[in-house]
Amino acid sequence: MDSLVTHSSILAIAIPLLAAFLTPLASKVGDRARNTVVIGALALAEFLVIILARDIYLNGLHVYTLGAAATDLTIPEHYMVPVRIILEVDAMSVFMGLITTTISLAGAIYSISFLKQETGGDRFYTLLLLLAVGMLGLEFTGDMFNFFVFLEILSISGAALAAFRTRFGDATEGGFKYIVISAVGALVVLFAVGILYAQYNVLSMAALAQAIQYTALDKIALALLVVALAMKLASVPLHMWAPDTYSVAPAGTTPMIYVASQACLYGMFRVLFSLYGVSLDTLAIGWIVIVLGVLSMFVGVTMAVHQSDIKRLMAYHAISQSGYMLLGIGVGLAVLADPQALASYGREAISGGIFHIINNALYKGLLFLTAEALFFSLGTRDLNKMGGMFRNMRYTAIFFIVGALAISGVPPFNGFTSKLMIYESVYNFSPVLAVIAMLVSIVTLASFTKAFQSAFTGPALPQHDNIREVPKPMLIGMGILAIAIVFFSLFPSLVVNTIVTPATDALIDQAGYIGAVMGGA
Amino acid sequence: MSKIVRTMSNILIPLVFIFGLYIILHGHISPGGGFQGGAVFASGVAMIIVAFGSASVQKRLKEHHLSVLESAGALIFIGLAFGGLATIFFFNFLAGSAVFGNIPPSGSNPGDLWTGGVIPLMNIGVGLKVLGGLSAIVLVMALASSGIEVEE
Amino acid sequence: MTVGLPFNIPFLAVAALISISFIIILTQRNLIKLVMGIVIMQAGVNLFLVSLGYRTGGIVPIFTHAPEGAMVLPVPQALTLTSIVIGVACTALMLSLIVLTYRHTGDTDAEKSRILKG
Amino acid sequence: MRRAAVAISLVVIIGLLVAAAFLIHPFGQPPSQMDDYMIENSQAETGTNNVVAAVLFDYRGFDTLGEATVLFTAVTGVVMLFRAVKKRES
Repeated sequence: MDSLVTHSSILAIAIPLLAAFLTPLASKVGDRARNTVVIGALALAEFLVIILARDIYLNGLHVYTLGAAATDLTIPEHYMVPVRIILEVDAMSVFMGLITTTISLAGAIYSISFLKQETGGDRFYTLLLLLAVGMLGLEFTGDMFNFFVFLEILSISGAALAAFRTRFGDATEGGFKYIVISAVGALVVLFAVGILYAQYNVLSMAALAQAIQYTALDKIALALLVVALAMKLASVPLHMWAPDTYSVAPAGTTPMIYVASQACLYGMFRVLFSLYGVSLDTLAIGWIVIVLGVLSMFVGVTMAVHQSDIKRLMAYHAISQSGYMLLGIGVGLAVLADPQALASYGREAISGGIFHIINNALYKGLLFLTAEALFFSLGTRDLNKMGGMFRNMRYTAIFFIVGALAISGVPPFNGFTSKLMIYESVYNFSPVLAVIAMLVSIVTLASFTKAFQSAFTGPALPQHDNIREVPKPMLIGMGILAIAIVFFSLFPSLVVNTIVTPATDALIDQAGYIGAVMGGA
Repeated sequence: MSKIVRTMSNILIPLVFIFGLYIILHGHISPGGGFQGGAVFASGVAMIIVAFGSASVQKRLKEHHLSVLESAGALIFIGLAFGGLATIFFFNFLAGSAVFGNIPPSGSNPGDLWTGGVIPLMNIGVGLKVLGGLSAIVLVMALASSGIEVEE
Repeated sequence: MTVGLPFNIPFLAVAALISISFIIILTQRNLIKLVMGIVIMQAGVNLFLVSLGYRTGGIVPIFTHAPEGAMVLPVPQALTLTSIVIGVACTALMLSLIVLTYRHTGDTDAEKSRILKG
Repeated sequence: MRRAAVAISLVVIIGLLVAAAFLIHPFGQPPSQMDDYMIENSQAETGTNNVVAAVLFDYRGFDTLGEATVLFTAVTGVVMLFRAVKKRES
């Protein structure tokens, strides 16, 4: 069993990859064989990430050197620089890994019924598995060039999935925008990695973090990395592609493409906290991240209010919600330098932002799935053409209520607890920001009640009376996320202590991150 | 395409394929490897498509043949990576063993094919994958731009 | 601040290539020209990665019949190979998406799908 | 407004690139502690003459696996996009 734990970090990436290579052959046997291979691989990946998480919470950071004689032989015997690729999994990466595997499993189960009417189902599932592999690889790797390779994998598989329904004009357009933005972003990341490699001749993040002296070139590399990842993250000045791509992505893939942009958010924080950490002047960079967050919150919600297409409405809300995370963790970054402020509210802000990542992934994923269920049965995404679906699609309506209440931060739900943590800590930092955050949350509540009223209650349109509930796999997919949301809402303190605080400490503790590879700590 | 182009490509195609396979197999002792050799081979397939037209090529060379070839190459590659899992993922378990295991004398040497452990086998796996994949891309895009439906 | 004007010509070429590609991406409307811009950027970044590894008077890092001399750095060459293959994959997907949009809209003008200011 | 934003961002990008071109190490003298280790030990550890193949498949083999996955994704994506699409029954 413990040998499985030592190899769990690489197996969580390699087993879905093996399943992805097997899917074309398995689909020759039959659809049922293919579905079992896909769901089995994702369930196994979820199991591996869970035992990896338990091991990390017990005895700290997990280092895995690929190709060496032993897992912790990060640096060759009497040498001072790591040569091989090292997977460095700390509490923050495994936290993101939990989100990725849960959402991928829910999305895969959700997509089973969707594929009965579409051709090309086995290629759809291969790409879905590769999207999950891309996200997991990006979160677990401790090597800058490997980060670029997995960023590229999730971009290409996400773009191909977004353009799956080729008979709709806007699907190919949404996919094209996503691939153009991702290609340019990935090339800028590669250029920044080249600059860092040119200076320090090492590619492992920990070795780079130890060697970085924040010279003029490092500032340029930091600027390029932050801009490229902000572009992938759909934070405001570069968010134009997000509504088009999220609204066209088929079945269970919309939440996965959204979690892919959250993985890029993790990538940005890994660069800011672990690669540069205290060497950069944290106040200025912290304020830049805060401004990005506030802009995303504000513009996201104002654009969302008058949307008529239900998935575009949710896409703009997704942008505004990721603004919350940028705000929370930006405040933490701004006060990273002085320990007194960090202890009083900085740590609280970061754990609020991190807790908001998982909450948002769960209820935003659920809302996207309910919107797709409405599209599946009604054939339209336009809110004006819906109405009175409460009687016909009872379960979808209940899931929509759970998601809508959670996103607008209504007290018992998990959205409220993480937003509360962000409000409290941001208030100490600067009250204006907290007030803006609360305003945005109220507008979110308003726009979701409007959406619920026009979709579910209200007069039943005549042509919709024969609509029946969505098939069972879609309900199971939505059910997984709904149960997770309810669990998170009932035991917030338990969740925060077991998952979120270790992730916050791991993100802040740069010395531990470097020591695990360079043998210092 | 015209008769001259067809006869010339008939003569050239075996040479291009052999050269592509040569680059794949000698990847660990001379410049080249899986990707470069696969690309050379795929350029041969592209030459066939240009010379004989994508419609006639699709009658003989179906797309799912190429996807099986590609999956097989990928499975060889990740299988070899899994092979070293006894010690660690991607461990070169054949270096120094019986198969492909000779260790070349350090410094400049004439280069012996029977060296490199897992690397030549991985080269072959990646070569098959790139060969199948790039030919599939060229074939499908040629069919798509000429408006012929791709047979599933 | 080692500023070597005559020695850094390759890096200036890289700066020129990437600036040209950004100009194309931000101003061009036609989708195919946009993809050409991205291909130029790929070429620029690949040139940058390769020229990082050059050692003056270095020889090919292969020991078969290797002449005397210090060897050029091998890692940037491996990174460039990976980057080239990724560039091919990206370009293939972008071009096939353009073929599909062309089937729907009948032209490749990006008037309707404004990429950056949508 | 859009032209101004494009112009400003272009000037900033070109400025960053030219500054990087000047600040980087002179063309022929890169720092090379990681690469020297690979040049000296690749024959002994991996048994190959071609150091680039050793780097590609043994020292940084995971990159090559990731990159083979990228090519596999692109091929699956392209073939999926051009599949024959049959109409939905419902």
